Amino acid sequence: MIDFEPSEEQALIVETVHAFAENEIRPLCRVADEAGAPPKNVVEAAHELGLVANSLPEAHGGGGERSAMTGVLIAEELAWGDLAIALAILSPGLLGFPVADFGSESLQKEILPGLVGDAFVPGSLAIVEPRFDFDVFHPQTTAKRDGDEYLLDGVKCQVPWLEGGRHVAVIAREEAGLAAFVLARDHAGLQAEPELKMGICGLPTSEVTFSSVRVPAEARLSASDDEIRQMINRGRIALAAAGVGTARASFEVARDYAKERETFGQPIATRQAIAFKLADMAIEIDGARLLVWEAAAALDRGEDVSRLARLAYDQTMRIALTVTDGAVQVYGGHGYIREYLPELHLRNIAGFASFETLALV
Amino acid sequence: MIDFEPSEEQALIVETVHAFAENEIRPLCRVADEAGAPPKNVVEAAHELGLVANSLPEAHGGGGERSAMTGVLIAEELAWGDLAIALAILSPGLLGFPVADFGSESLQKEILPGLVGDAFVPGSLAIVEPRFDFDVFHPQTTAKRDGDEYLLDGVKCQVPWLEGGRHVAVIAREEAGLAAFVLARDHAGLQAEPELKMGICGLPTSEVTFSSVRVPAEARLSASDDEIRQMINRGRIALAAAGVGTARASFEVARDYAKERETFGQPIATRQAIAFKLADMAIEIDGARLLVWEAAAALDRGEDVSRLARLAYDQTMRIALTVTDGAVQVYGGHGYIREYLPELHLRNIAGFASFETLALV
Amino acid sequence: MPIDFELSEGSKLAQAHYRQVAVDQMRPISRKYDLAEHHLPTEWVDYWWDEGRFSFHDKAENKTAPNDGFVTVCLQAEELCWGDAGLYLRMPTPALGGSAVSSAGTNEQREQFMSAFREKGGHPIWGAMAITEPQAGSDAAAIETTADFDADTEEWILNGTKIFCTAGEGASTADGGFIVVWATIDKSAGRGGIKSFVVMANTPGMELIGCEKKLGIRASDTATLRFDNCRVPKENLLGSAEVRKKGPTKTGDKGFKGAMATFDASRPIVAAMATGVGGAALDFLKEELENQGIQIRYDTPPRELTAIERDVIEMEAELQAARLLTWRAAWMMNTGKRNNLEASMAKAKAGLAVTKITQKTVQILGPVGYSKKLLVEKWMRDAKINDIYEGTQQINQLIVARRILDYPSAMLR
Amino acid sequence: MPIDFELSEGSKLAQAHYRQVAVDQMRPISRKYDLAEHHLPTEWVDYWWDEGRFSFHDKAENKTAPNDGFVTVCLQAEELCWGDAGLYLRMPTPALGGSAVSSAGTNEQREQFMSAFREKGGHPIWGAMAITEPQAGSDAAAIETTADFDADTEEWILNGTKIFCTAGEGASTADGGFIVVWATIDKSAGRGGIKSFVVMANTPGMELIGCEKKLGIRASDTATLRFDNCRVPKENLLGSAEVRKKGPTKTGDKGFKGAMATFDASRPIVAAMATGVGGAALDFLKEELENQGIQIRYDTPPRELTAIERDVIEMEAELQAARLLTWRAAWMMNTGKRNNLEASMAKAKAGLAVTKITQKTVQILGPVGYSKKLLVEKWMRDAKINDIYEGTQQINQLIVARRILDYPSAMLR
Repeated sequence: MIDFEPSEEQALIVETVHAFAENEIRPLCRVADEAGAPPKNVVEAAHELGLVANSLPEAHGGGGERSAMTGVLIAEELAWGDLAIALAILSPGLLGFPVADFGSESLQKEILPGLVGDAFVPGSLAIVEPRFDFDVFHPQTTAKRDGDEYLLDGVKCQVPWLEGGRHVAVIAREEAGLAAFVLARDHAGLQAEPELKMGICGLPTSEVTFSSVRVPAEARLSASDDEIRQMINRGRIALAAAGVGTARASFEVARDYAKERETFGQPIATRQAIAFKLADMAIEIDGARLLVWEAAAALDRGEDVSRLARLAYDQTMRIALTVTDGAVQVYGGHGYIREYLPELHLRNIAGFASFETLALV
Repeated sequence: MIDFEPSEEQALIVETVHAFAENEIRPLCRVADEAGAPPKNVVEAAHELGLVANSLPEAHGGGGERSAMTGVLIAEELAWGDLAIALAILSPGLLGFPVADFGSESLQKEILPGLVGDAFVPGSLAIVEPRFDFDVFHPQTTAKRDGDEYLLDGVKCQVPWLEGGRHVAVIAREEAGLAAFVLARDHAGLQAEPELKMGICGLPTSEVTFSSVRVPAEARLSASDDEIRQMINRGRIALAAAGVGTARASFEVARDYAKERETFGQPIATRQAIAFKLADMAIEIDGARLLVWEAAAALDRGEDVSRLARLAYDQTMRIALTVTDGAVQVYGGHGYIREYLPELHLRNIAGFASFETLALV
Repeated sequence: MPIDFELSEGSKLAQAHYRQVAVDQMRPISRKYDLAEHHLPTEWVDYWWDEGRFSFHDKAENKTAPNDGFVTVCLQAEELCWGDAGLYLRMPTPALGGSAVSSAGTNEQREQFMSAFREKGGHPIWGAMAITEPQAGSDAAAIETTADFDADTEEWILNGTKIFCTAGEGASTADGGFIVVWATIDKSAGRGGIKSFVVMANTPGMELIGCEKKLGIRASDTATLRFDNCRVPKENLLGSAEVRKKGPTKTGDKGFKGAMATFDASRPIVAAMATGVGGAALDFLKEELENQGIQIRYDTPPRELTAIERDVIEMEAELQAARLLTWRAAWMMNTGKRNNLEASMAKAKAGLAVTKITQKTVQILGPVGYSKKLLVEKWMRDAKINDIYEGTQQINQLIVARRILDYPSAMLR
Repeated sequence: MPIDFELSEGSKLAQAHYRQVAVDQMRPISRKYDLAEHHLPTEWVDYWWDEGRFSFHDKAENKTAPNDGFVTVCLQAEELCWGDAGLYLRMPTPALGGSAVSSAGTNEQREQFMSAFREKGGHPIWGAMAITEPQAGSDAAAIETTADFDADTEEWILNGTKIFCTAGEGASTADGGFIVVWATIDKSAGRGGIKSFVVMANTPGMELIGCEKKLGIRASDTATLRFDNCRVPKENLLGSAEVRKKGPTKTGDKGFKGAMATFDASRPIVAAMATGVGGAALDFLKEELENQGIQIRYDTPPRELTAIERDVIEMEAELQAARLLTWRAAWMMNTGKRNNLEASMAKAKAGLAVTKITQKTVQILGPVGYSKKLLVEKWMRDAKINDIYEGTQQINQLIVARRILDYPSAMLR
């Protein structure tokens, strides 16, 4: 039956994460952006909340409570604080979820306990490739079976590459379709070059080159082509939620600024051009959130969510660009200055056309 | 050298046509829309102005002053009065220009004097076909050579079909590419069914079926594939100008209404939401007009205008829809009523996605 | 209850039922009554009066009743407007007049005015609401129609003109129906003086001037009514006759606000009507594309798609966003939450989204989209009303803006 | 002259010349000074001072001089911003300060302040204009910086703070340059009291507080300046010291309007700068697509195109519409027509168009569009300034709206 109210447990989680985002993340988002890395203590403090660990299997020390709906609620709140730091905080899931879902017992034992341990251990997932016509379902990175091993070749970019990470998951094209592998970041033949991007600078990423990288057969996850597609849909939904959170943050600062800033003796929020723009932002953000929620609910019911994930992701990308660009306009000259949040939000959102799977639920 | 000022002669023509549009056309646009035909006396009075005849060859009684730039200036002003009536007035050009440019001497003698005579004789050009994926450059109407004759087969729609018309030009696919033919409206095998459309109701059109229609070889115009393409570009530019005129009319009535209509004791034009919408309309109309002019200037220089015609046409289609829809909004409830112009403008503009060559310059 | 997007069994049944009604009863006569403007769509009116209004309950009688009532009302509106929005508005129902009586009337008034709509038999009757005046537009507080109390006869005497009264022809002329008329009993009190009165069909002094010729929803009778010393009994006033003068507190225009609250209930329905029309166009377009062998590739990146594919995906997202906002506003009604903000959000979004969706559908379908051979051009004309009535796009933006900014109306208008 | 869209020979030469400067001098260091924010782009500044500012005249000396001067100024701005908008704004020129001196100054003042910019040799200097204040934003009439006349020394004493002063670092610190500062000499007179003053670089009492860290155009120095009893000679006032009080006529703020008229000249240039950045992105995108074998089919109906093709065609139309509106406003300057409306139209359209074009280019190019390996992401950041400075999008809409409605500013703000 139609219901738009999070469960009591979810409401509590949202409250906790929001407080964390407000008190710990938001104050440092500018610092992270300029430094090109998330503040270590914030990421560690977030890790203590167990946001990812709660969703990893109990057998390996996690909470065993995987829910895409809860995941999108968390992602929105974290990203409301800051998108880059949110993605850093959620990065263990990039490795943990694929391994939990499709890794061999030994791979799970090797990797999962680290992700749920006391120390924060980031994860990496390499999907995007540095081509303008990159299609996530048709990577040019190849995996070839060679006896007991696989040979990986190709170049990935926008791979989260935080300090302290040990493993990276990678999606490649095998003859039969998509295949996923997990290997150590210092594996022979793998080379990572730090990247500079327009936005989400607080999330360090690398261009990762695989030159005839040999991995053992057990490095290959059991995920089928369809399962990898669903994993990518999970990424789209997670990212869309983060986009909604960013747009909401942008809307809120614009709204508050518009009520404070005066011209001709009146707050600019009293002018229809500003007020209506803010109203449209609020409407579109709520609409996009509901699309995200609908997709998450379908995920939790185990359905193929290709269509719903696409609708939610594209809509979020569109409206978040309009919202963040609009917030810059509301701020006027100050919107262009790196002392205020709108330009940061705009830069972060501008990358959504290629943020495939920078987070998972 | 860059110049945006019409010549003195053009300025005089614009002034004359505008006065005609204001005094003769505009007052009857609603009548024409509801009646499904243009007012006879208006079309005849317009014919006396020689707007089309002036551009037809002197050898056959015309003025011999063909200029795409003058043509778009005229089309904008006429359409400012009413799009449907404007298209009716310009309809002799649909037949006259192709015949003048590509007809045999005997065909020219047969047709052109009628078009420039004392009485108004409308023309017809059959291009569009009733399929959602219709592509003007790939018609499914075919022309097959059969000895001294051609065999025409296919269905056309949105063919202007005014009372008193005698001939119709038709574009078909020959083996080598596009080919154009001219035949009598009562030719054997040709069947015309009046159509109902959402808008431009004041321009009667027909769905015209060609069932094994046999025409003599001299019915085929000499136009090459490229020349027919350029003819279609001429149509796009003419139509775009008419679209600009319609949008301008819509903007003006909305502006005037906004200054008159009061809510909360103030004209609604004093509210930013309305005022900014009107400002955007004005800007976009001027921008589109300049694209049309640029394309017309290129036509007059004899260049291939495929690109410029496309830019001008698409931009006009986009902005005219925004403008006319916006005018309905400015009018509020009255915008939905068939007593006021905005809904008529909106219906007329909504067809631009398929108005291929309902006018020529 | 956790977040859930699955309709209840009852809602699903209703959805399927009304879709079938739309297909069987509405679509076949959709064009007919678009062309025959101002003609009563007899087949449809009679069907609804005799069978339609009971058919779902009859059909569902052995099934679980839907326990998310207001969502189901929205589903009914969506499905029937998927059939034909003009015919939907011509249904013999209490409509907005009924909402006003339900929310502001006493039990006795509800019984008196509404019972005829529940009883089987009789002839079709309509309810309607008359607010707008020639000079007032969306500025409801500027109402000039007056209601004066005649203490001798204990009657209210109405004088004024109302326009844009949906279903006003039926409601003013078919015995047993009624119109709720907004009028002021004290002009000096501004909004505080505005009250609503039930005027029964054919009450002397109420004159049907005529119906508007419209862009779309031509099957719907949008009436102009004149009230010339039209007398109604004292008991036909909805709510209290007390006039609260505008004071320093916000409560000065409580009565007016109460009347405006009707819109909190009606706007989600209007939004649902909009998604119905938008859905009609989008469903048709997708079917047409499928017939042409065009598959929408949801798993392909936007920059690899064809222009049509991207259009369709965007239209789907826009429509679904509007639909979910509508369901949220409806769900809040069910759960007793105040939904003023959310109702206006849904209305604003749905009106705009379906205006664009239907316009785009016409464009994509080219000459066939523009022709009256199909219904696509009609859906575009019908859809546009959703951007206009029950508060234009701009009015709903204004309401949303005031709420998110926490501004009183004096600060933002 | 009839309507004509062909550039004069002189304009074409200028266009080609500045494109070459952009390619040779600007693009190679474009990323360097985006990363090295607040570092003086020495190569470029020295090139421009020593050669650049003379190069076109040297080159064109045997050719017909361009007789459509202001269009050529716009072409220069477009081509150099196609090269790099930040570097363009860092050119050692009189810039907006020069426009103010030219339009409001006497011949003596023009000679005194501008001659150093025309002479060969010396070191690079800058002109600038300081209007905005921390609390004033686009509300130029709310200026709080004061200028008091000291009758004893015949000097004006400036006090206040200015922000967002483009080229303010160079203009305030390189001897020989100057800043035109807007200040009020009579607060009670409102706009009528606002005057502009030339403050030479390194005048005591003028302090460079710092430069803004910005989204884009990072090579441009956007300064905050403090004036603390900064004294300038009487002769440095531009225009008359007479204060016209606001009266019932429109002429009350003539001095202020005169100052605002500077924008009628500068807005087409800013619009041209915008189309330069937008053109950079669009040219790159088209080239990239061509490299991938993707041809834009201009003769195919929109509904048959790929999404990218339709995007590109729309971007081209938007850019060209903005460019033609810009040329029109510039042509009006040439011919002495009042272009206040048309200048704001060009600015509003160009700012918005290139914001969208560059954002779309980033999106279409996906991961490579977002990466700093290419300049595309930089163009998006640079482009956005055009929606903001020299009057935001909203300010220009306001100006256009007032003109088309024939409303004074009091009726629409």
